[in-house]
Amino acid sequence: MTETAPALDVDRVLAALEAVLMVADEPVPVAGLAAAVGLPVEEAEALLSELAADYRGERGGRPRGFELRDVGGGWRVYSSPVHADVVGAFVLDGQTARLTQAALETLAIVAYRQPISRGRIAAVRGVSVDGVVRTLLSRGLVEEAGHDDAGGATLYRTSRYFLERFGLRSLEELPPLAPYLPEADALLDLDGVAS
Amino acid sequence: MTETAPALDVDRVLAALEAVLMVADEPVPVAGLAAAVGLPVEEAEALLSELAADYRGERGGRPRGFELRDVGGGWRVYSSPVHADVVGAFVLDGQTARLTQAALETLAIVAYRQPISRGRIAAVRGVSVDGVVRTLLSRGLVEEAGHDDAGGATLYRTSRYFLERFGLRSLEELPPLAPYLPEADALLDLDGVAS
Amino acid sequence: MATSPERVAPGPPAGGRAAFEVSLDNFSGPFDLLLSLIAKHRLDVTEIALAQVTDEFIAHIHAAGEWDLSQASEFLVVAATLLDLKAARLLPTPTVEEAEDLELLEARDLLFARLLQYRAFKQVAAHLEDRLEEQTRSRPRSVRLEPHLAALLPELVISIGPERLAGLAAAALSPKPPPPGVDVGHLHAPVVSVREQASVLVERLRGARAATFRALTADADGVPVVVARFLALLELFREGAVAFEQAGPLGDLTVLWTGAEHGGVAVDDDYDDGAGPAEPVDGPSDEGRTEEDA
Repeated sequence: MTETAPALDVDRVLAALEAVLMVADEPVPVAGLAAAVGLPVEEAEALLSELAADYRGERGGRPRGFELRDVGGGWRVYSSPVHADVVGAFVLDGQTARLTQAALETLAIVAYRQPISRGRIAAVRGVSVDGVVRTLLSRGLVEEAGHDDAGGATLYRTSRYFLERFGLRSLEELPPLAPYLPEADALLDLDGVAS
Repeated sequence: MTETAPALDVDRVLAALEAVLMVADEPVPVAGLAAAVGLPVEEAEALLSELAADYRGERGGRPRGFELRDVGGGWRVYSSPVHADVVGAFVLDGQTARLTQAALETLAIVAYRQPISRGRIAAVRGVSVDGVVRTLLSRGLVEEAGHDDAGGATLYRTSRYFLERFGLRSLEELPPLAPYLPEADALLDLDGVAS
Repeated sequence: MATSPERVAPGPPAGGRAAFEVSLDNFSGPFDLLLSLIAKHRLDVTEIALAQVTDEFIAHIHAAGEWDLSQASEFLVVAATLLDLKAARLLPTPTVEEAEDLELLEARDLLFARLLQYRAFKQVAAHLEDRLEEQTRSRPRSVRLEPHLAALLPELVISIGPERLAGLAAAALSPKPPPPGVDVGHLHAPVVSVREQASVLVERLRGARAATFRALTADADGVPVVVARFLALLELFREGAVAFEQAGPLGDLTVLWTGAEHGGVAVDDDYDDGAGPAEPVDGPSDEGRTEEDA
């Protein structure tokens, strides 16, 4: 903790760190967090450790259902393993071993148009695909492939596991699209579609 | 809060709810949360409200950087708007894409007149709305709602995602349209003016 | 067209508008434009002095130059109503009982009612926008399932092969059919070409020298073809290629070939969609013009 700062300021900085960490999908490097809240890296690191201890119930409050962990390269909030059984049952509820039609269609688009952003996929499918992409990510069929040069949107590609599951040695073994299309040149011009 | 349960049990259930909320990627209906932690719906609801108050800093602790909100048909964790600037620096997503005036007007008409066909929306706006409706569909803000009995035209309604994005628990929370409409008297009085 | 600086332009800049809309400066429809003109003159919608805004409304439409009529028809309806009302005010109206006046009053009330309705939604849309703006300051937690939880999920059963995947991709990437809506195809491009029907008639009449209209249309597939052949005959008559004989009213119409034995006959294609000068019509061309709605 910073010793000179008044309590209110520390509270505010702690809350700002929590806000970022709670909605970040990837571990956030401490340097970035420090810069965002205007603190030296060491102080930010100390505050992050404070938060982690707070969530574990070591600062007077009850143990939380979430944890803040330094996973090498950054900090991320996870669901607490103490409640893994409850969470596991919740996650499994309503889950099926099969991919939905929407998921298969999205997977097909990623396979043939990779790397591609969620916005582009949504433009092709005509519906929001955030949930579906997340499913494909958790299922390991697609993975991130850097960022779009223009807007910085995350790009996705199919994974090695995808190839494995579809019995392909490489993407080149994907069947050509042409025979399945009404006309080869009738393909949507993806560049013309809003992302 | 359940009054009979020992504090430790309540703490454990609160933490279990938190743990489940950490893995949710859409608003979770209270029934689903209640089932996950094995509580009646009313008790689960009370505990969720407790958590929300706790995060707001109304239970003795500091205000957190995150909020628990009941919108769009369920409960979900959000970053606190107080720290929007800091969060915005880290989390890039489609949320910031603005809706055009045309899209907002069309969305308003769908929201208040649903289910409604494109033709009837166009009649209110005075211009064709095909493109705008397509945009709203692709953003997931409106969805199809069957067909008109008479002409068979596709009908549209707002989605649960619409409720969530606009921070509404239900359509009833939309501000009433009546104050925006002139009094019936004013309409009747039209004959007396502009002559 | 230029945007005059004093114009009240509601909403975001024109860049935010999608291309499908009537691009009339920044206005997303006739009501939008009308409301902004009313606001500019600080008029109350219910007491709108129409003459003050009619000219400007018409000027805006005029300035728009070419636009897609199917999109712009509402602008024209509003403009026509405004003009009617303005004209009615300029002319002395001795009695209000006349049917025309009542129609005008109804048209005005309808316009006001629609304008007021639109204004209500526009205002409530502004409210929604504020709300959205406010909500955008919070972001939902939406993270990938942690590996130990993802591991709990049942092993995926993937029941399709690469070929089916290609089929799905092809279907998704192919241009979508236009959304179900009003098919305006029938409003454009005559389904039956008068010029084509003229070709058919020229060939038959050159062979037969004379034929009744009944005989010439006996094989017509539907009323449009009959109409097209009738129009074609009028064109041929104008060119002096045919003459008509009719014994009496409602009697059989006999068509006589009076044109040249060979060569083309100019048939103006006023009726057809294609622009350009009249082209000579031969017998059925060897190019096999079969398209009906080119």
